[in-house]
Amino acid sequence: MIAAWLNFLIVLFAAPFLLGIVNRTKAFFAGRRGPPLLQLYYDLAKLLRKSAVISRTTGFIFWLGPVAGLAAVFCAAMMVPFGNARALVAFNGDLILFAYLLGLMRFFTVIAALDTGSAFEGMGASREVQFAVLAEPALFLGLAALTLQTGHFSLSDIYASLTWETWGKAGPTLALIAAALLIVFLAENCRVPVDDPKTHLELTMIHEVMVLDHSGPDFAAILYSAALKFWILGMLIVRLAVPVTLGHPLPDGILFLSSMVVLAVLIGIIESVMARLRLTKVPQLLIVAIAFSILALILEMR
Amino acid sequence: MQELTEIVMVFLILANLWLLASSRLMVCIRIVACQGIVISLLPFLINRHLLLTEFLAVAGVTAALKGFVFPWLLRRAMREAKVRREIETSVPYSVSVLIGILILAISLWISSRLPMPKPELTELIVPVSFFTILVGLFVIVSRVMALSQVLGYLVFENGIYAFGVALLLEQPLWVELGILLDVFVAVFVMGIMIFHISREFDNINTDQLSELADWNSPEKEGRR
Amino acid sequence: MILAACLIPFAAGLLAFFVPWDKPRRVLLILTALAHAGLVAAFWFILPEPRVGGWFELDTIGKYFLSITSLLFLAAACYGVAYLSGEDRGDRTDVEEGFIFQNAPEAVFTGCLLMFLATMTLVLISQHFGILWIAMEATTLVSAPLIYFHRHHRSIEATWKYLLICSVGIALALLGNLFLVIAGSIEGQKAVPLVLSELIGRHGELNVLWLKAAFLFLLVGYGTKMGLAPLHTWLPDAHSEAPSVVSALLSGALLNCALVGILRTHQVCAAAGLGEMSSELLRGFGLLSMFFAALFILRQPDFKRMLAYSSVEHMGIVALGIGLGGSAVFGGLFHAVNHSLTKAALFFIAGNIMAAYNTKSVSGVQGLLRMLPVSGILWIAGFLAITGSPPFGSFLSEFIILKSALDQGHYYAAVIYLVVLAAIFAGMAMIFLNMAQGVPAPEMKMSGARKESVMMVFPPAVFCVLVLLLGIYIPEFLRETLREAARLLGGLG
Amino acid sequence: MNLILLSLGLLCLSGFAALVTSASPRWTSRLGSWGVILSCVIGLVPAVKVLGDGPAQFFKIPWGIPLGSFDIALDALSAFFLLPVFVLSALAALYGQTYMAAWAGKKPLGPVWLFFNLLVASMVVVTLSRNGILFLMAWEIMTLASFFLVTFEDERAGSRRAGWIYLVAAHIGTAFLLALFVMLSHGNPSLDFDRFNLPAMPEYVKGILLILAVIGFGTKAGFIPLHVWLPEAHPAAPSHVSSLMSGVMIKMGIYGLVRMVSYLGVLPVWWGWLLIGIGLSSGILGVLFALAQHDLKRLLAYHSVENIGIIALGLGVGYLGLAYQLPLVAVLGFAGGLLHVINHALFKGLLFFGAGAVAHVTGTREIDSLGGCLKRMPWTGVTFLIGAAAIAGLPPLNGFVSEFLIYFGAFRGASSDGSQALAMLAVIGGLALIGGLASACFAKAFGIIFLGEPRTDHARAAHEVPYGMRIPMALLAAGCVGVGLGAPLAVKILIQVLPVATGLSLPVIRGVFPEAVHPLNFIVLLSAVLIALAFFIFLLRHAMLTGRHVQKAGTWDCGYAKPGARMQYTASSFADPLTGFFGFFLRTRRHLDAPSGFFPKEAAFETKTPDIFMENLHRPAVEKIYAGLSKLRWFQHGRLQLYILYIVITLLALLVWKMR
Repeated sequence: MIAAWLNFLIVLFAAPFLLGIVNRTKAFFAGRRGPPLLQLYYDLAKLLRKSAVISRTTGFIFWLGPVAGLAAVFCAAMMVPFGNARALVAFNGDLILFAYLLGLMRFFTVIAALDTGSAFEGMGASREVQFAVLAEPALFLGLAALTLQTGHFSLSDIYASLTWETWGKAGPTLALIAAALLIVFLAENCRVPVDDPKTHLELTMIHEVMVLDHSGPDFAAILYSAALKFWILGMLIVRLAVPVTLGHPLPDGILFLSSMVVLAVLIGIIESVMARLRLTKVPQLLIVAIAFSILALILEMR
Repeated sequence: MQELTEIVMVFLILANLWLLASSRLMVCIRIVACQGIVISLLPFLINRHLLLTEFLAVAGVTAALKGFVFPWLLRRAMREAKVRREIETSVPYSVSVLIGILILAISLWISSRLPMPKPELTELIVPVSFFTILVGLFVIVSRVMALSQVLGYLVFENGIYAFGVALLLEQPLWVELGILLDVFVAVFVMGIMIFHISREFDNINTDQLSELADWNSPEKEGRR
Repeated sequence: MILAACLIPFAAGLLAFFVPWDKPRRVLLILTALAHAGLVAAFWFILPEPRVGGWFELDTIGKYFLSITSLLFLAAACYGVAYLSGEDRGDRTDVEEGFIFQNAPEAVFTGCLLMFLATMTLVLISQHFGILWIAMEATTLVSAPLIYFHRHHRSIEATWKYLLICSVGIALALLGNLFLVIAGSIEGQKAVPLVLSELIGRHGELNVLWLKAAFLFLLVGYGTKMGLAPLHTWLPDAHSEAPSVVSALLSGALLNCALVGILRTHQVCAAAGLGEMSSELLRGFGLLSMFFAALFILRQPDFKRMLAYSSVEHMGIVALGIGLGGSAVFGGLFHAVNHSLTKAALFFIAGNIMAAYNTKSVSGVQGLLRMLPVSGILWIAGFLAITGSPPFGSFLSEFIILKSALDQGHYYAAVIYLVVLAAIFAGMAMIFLNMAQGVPAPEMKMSGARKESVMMVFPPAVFCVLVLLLGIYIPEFLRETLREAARLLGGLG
Repeated sequence: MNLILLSLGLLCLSGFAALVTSASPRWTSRLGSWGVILSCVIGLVPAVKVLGDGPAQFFKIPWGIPLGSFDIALDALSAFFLLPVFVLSALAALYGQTYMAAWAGKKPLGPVWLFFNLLVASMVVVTLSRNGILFLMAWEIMTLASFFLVTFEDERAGSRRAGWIYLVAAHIGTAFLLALFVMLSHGNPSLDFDRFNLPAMPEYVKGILLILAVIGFGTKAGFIPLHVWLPEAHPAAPSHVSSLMSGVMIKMGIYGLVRMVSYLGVLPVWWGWLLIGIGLSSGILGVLFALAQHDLKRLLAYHSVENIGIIALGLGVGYLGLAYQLPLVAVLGFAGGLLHVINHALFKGLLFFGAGAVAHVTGTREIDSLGGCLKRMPWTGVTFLIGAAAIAGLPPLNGFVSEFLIYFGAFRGASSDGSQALAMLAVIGGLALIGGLASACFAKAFGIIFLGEPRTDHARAAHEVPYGMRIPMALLAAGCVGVGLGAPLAVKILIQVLPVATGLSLPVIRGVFPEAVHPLNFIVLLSAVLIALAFFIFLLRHAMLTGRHVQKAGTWDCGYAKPGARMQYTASSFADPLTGFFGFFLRTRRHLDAPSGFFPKEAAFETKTPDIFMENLHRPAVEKIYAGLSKLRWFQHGRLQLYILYIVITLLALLVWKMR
C-alpha cells in the first residue's frame, strides 16, 4: 500500500517531466537547444503565482472545467498501475471507470470552452469531441482485447500478468493493441499527427484553442492535467511494450520509469518526423486504431 | 298435355330472345306482359287438378298484375318521363341475341347439374326459368335506360315465378300474395323514381347516374 | 303480442301519411318509438307466444337484434324530431354543389320511417323464410323514399342504385327460398314447411345439393343487402346521400336484419351438415368485405362515405366471427351490438357536423372540438369505439374473434384481420382526428353560431356511453342471451 | 395492495375532479396535480415494501367480461417499474401545475389533467395486471391518454401530425401484442397470465412469440426502426408530459418485454443476439440523430431511443448470459439494463423539465437561438448540467453506474468461452461509441443553450422559473447524484427483481450478486474522492486567487474587430464534424443560399436531418402500398349496370366453385 502511494506520488511529480523530454527531443531534431527539461515545472509555478483574466461572458463553468478536469485525471491516475506494481485503487472493471474519467475530463474541458462564447473555442471543442468519439471505441476495444488475452478485468491485474511469454504466445495481437493504443494516445494527448501543441493559428488548433481564455491557476491546472493524462495513457503502452518483471519493486520501478522516458523520446521523434494530418484525415487514423483493436480481438477469438 | 307445356316453354324462350333483339320500348313492354300472363297460367298446365278457387284467384291476380298493371305503370312512367321510344343499349342487338343463346346453353347446363326431386315438373321448366332469370339480369346489365332496367327486373321476376310456380303451390297462399305485393310496390316505386330521374336529368339514361363513386374516370376528370 | 310489435309501427306509419300537421306527427313518431321500445323491453321479461303456427316467433337471435333495432329507432326518433325541425322548408341549397332543391314531404318521411321499423320488426320476428323474404324486400321499398328525402340528383342516383341492386339481390334470395322448398320436397309427401324449426328439426330429410344451392343464393341475395363485398356497392352511395338519421338506421339496424336472414339460413345449413361450407363462405366474405372497406376508407374524402364503408367492414367482421364458429360466434354477435350503437352515434354526429359546416368533405371540417365541443368529443369517442380501441366494447368483440381465429388455427385469416384492422385504424385516425382537432376556419366561427341542441347530442352520447360500458362490463343477462344465440348458431357460449 | 388500489382510485377520482372543475384553471390544476402527488406517495409505500424483501401481493376479482379478470399482483418486478412511475409522475405533476399555468384561461386544463392522471393510472395498471385483457386495456388507455396530451396544442399542424403518427404506430404495435397474448393463452378460456400454457410450446412458436413481443413492445419502447413516432410525439407534448412519456411510459415496453419473456422459459440463443442488435442500432443511430437535431426536445426524444438501446443492450447481455449459463453475466446484464430504466427516468425526466423550463421562458426550443441561459436561470442550468452529465454516462452520476454494469457484464461475457463473446465485444464497442457521442451531444446541448452569450432576444428574455418547476428539477438532480453515489445500495433493490426477470433462482442470484456489484464500492469510493478532490482544488484555486486582482475582460477575440453574440459557434456547427462523418446514416439535407456579389446581403445556410427511417422506409412503403391499392378503387366506379354484374358474377363463381 505504501509502495502504491509512493508510486502515485512519483507519477504526480514526474508527469510534467515527460513533456519536457518530448520537447527536448523535438528541439534536438530541429537542431535547437530547446527549453529546459523542467520547463513545464517552471511554467506551472509561474502560472500558479499569477492572477487571472476572466471573460465577462463566462460563469462558473469556466473555472469548474479545469478544476473538475484535474480532479478526474487525478482519480484516473490512482487506478493506473506503476509498471507491474498494483495501482492505488484496483478492482474488476476499473478500466471502464478509467476511460470514463477521461471522458469526464473532456466533457468539462469542452463545456468550459463553450462557456467563453468564442467561435474559436467552440470550433476546438467541436473537433475535440469528434476525435474523442472515435478514440473511445478504439480504447475500449483495445482494453477488451487485453482482458481477453489475460483474463483479468482490472488494469493492475492485466498489466501485472503481462510477460514476455504473453508476447511469445500472442505477439501479433499485442502489437496490434499497442499500435491502437498508441494512436489513441496521440489523439487523446493532442500530439502530432492529430494535433500540434505548438501551433499558433487558432483555426488549426484543437486542444490548445479550447483553453485560449484560461489563465493563471486555471491554466496551470489544465497544463498539469494534460501532463498527467500523458503519463497515464503512456503507461498503458509502455507496460504493454516492455512487460519485463525483474522481481523486485525497485528495479522494476526504475525500468518502468526509464521506459516512460523512452516513450517520451519516441513521441518526440514522431512529432519531429511526421507532419500533422489534415483535419479531415484524422478520423481515418482513428478508424485505423479501431480496426487494429478489432483485428487484435479477431486474432484472439480464433 | 306435355306437348302444350313444351310449346309454352318454347314460346317463353322465343319471347326472351325477341326481347333481346327488339329496339322498341313498347314492343318490349308487351312481350314482358305476355310472358307474365303465360307464366301466371303455368300452374294449370303443369297440374290440372288445381283448378280450385283460391289458386284461380292467385293466378288471376298474378296475370292481372303482370299482364296489365305493370305494363300500365311502365307506360305511364314512359309518358310522364317523355322517354324516347328506342331502347339504348351498350351491347348491340345482334350480339345480345348471340349472348342470349349462350345464356340458354348455360341455363341448360346449370339445370342438368340440379336434379329435380319432383319428377312431375317438365324437363324444360327449370332451364327455361333459369334462362328467363339470366336474360332479365342481362337486360339490366346491358341496357342503358332506367326504364329498361325495370323491364329487366320484371323479366327476372317472371323467371323466378316460373321456377317457383309449381313449388309455391305447396306453400301457404298469402306468402305468395305477399311476394306479389312486394313486386307490385317495387315496380310502383321504381316507376316513381323514373319519373323523378327524368325530371332531374331530362332523360333516363343511367350514364348520368354514376357520379357517386370513389374513382374518377379520365373523362370525368376531364369534365371537371 | 308478437305481432303488435310489427303492427303498431305499421299502423302509426299509415296514420302519419295522413296527419297534416308537423307537431302531432312528430309526437306520433316518438310515441310509437317509445311504445315499440317498451314492448320489446317487455319481451325480455315475458317471452311472447309464437303465432300463426310458429311463423312468427321471437327466438334469442330475434330478440337480441330486435332490441338493438328498437333502441336505435328510439334514438333515431328523438334525433329525427330535432333534425326535422332544423330542416328548412321550401327551397334549400345543396351543401356540395350549391343548387336549389326541396325536401320530400315530411309526412312521407315520417310515414316511411315508421313503416321501416314495422318491416324490420317483421324480418326479425318471422321464422318463415317466405315471410322473411317479403319483409326484407319491404324494408328496401319503404326505405327508398327515406334516402330520397333531399330531392336532388345525387340522392336520386343513390336511391335508384339502392332500389335496383337490393331488389335484384333480394330476388335472388327468393330464388334461394324456392331452392329451399325443393330441398325440402320429398317424393310423394308434403314438402317440409319453410319454417326454421321445422327445417332444423327435419334436417335429415333435406336434399343437400339443393340446400347448398339455396344457401348460395340466399347468401348472395341477403349479402347484397347486408353489404358484403363485392355486393356492397349500393351502400356507400345510399348512406352518404340519405339524411343522417336514416343512414344511422340503415347502417345500425337494416344491415343487421339482412344478417339475420343469412344467420337463419346458416342455422339450417349447419343442422344439415353443410356448416363447414357456409362457415367457410362467411369467413371468406367477411375478410373480403374488410379488405374492400379498408381500400376505400384510406384517405376517403367524404366522411359519410367513410362511415358507410366502415359498416361494410364491420359487417365483414361479424360475418367472419360467425363463420369462424366456436367462441367467435359470441364475439361476432357481440360485435353487432357494438357496431350498431357506435355507427348510429357516428351518423348522428355526422349529421350535426353537416348542419354546422355545410359540407360532407373531410377537408372542409376542422376544429370540431372547438366548434361543437360535445359533438367533437363524441366524434373522437366514436372513432375509438369503431376502430376497436379499448376500453370500448368493440375491442372485446374484435379480440374474441381474433382469439378464436388463432385458437382454431386460422392463421392467415388472423393475419389479414389484424393487418386490415390496423390499416383501417390508420386511415380513420387521419380522417377523424383532422376533423376533430385544429382550428375552424375563421368564417366558420362567424356563421356556425348554431348551438348543439340537446336532442341532437343526447342520443349519440348515450350510445357512446353504452358502448364504453359494454367494454368494461357485460351484464349477465346480455352474456346469457349472447351465449344462447351463439349456441343456436352452432358456436360455443 | 389496498394502498395501491387506493392510489389508483385516487388517480382516477382526481382526474375526473379536475375535469369537472375545468372552469377554474387554478382548481383544476390543484386537484389534478395534488391528486397525482398524493396517490404516488401512497403507491410508493407498498412498492418500496415489496422491493425491500417484502412478500409479493396479489389481488383478484372476477370481471364481467369474457376472457378478462381483474387480476393484479405486485411482485418485485412490478414494484421495480412502479418506482420510477410514481416518483416521476409525482414530480411531473408538481412541475406541470406551474408549467400549465401559462395556458390558464386560454385553454381548458381539465382534460389535460384528466388524461395526465389516467396516463399515470394506466401505467400503474400495466405494471400490475396479470390478465391479458386488463393489460391490453391499460396499455391502450396509456396510449390514448398520452395521445391526447401530445395533441394538447392541436392548433398546430405539427402536433396533429405527431399525434397521428404516434397513435397509428402505437396501435400497430398493439396489434402485435393482441396476437402475442392470444398465442400465449392458446386454447385457454381466460387470459390470466398464470394460465399461460407454455411448456408444451414448440420451439418455433416460441420464436414467433418472441418476435411478436419485440415488435409489439418495441414500438412502445422505441426500438429502431419502430421509433418513428417518438421524435414526433415527445416534442409536441407539454414538457411534463414529454418527461413522463420519455421517462417512464416508453419503459412500459421494456417492462412488457421482460415480463412476457419471463413466461417463455428457456429462450433460444438468438434472442440475446437480437436484443443486442436492436440495442446497438437503436443506441448508435438514436444518438447520432440526436446530435443532428436543432430542436432541444426532439434531441432529447432521440436520446430516449438511444437509452432504450442501452437498456436493450443490457437485457441482451443478460439473455445471452442466461443462454450460455453464465449467471454472473446474466445478472450483470439485467442489473445494468434494469437499473438504467430507473436512471433514464431520473435524468431524462430532469432534462425534459429543463427543456420545458427553457422553452417556457424563452418561447423557443431552437438550440441555436438560445445561449447564455445559465446566468439567467442558474437552477435550471445546474440541474440540466447534472442531467446532461448523467445521460452522457459520466461518473460519478447514475448513468455511469448502469452503463458500468452492462460494460462489466460484456467484459465478463467476452472473456468466457462461447460464441457469445462476439456479441459482447460488439456491446463494448457500441457502448463506447454511444458514450462518446452522447457526451458530445450533451456538451453541445448544454454548452450552446446555457453558456456563452444569448444569440437572440428569445434567449435574452430568459429568467429563472418559479419554485414549482425548480423543485422537481432539483429533486431529480439529487436523485441522479444520489443513485450515483449510493450505487451499492441502489443495486440491492435488484436482488428481488432479478429472479423474476431472469428466471434464475434467488440463491443463484445471491451467489453471484456480490461479485457482480463489488466494483461499485470502489466506484463510489473513487467518486467520493473525485468530488472531494474537485472541492479541494476549488478551495486551493480560491485561496490562490483571493487577494489577487482578477481582471474581467472580453473573450479573446483573436484579433477580430467586433465579436458579437451571433459569431459564437452554433449547435449545428458544433455537431457538424460528427454529423458529416456519419453523414451516410444521417442524410442531412443542406440548403445554402451562398452570398454573392461584392456587397452580399442575404445569405442563408440550413441543415435539416429528417428521420431516415421515416423518409426512406416507412413513408415510401406506405405510399407504394397505397398507390397500389388505390388502383383497386376502380371497383367503385359508380356504374349501376356493372354493380349488378358483380352480383351475377359472384353468384356464378360461387355456383361453379361449390356446385361442381
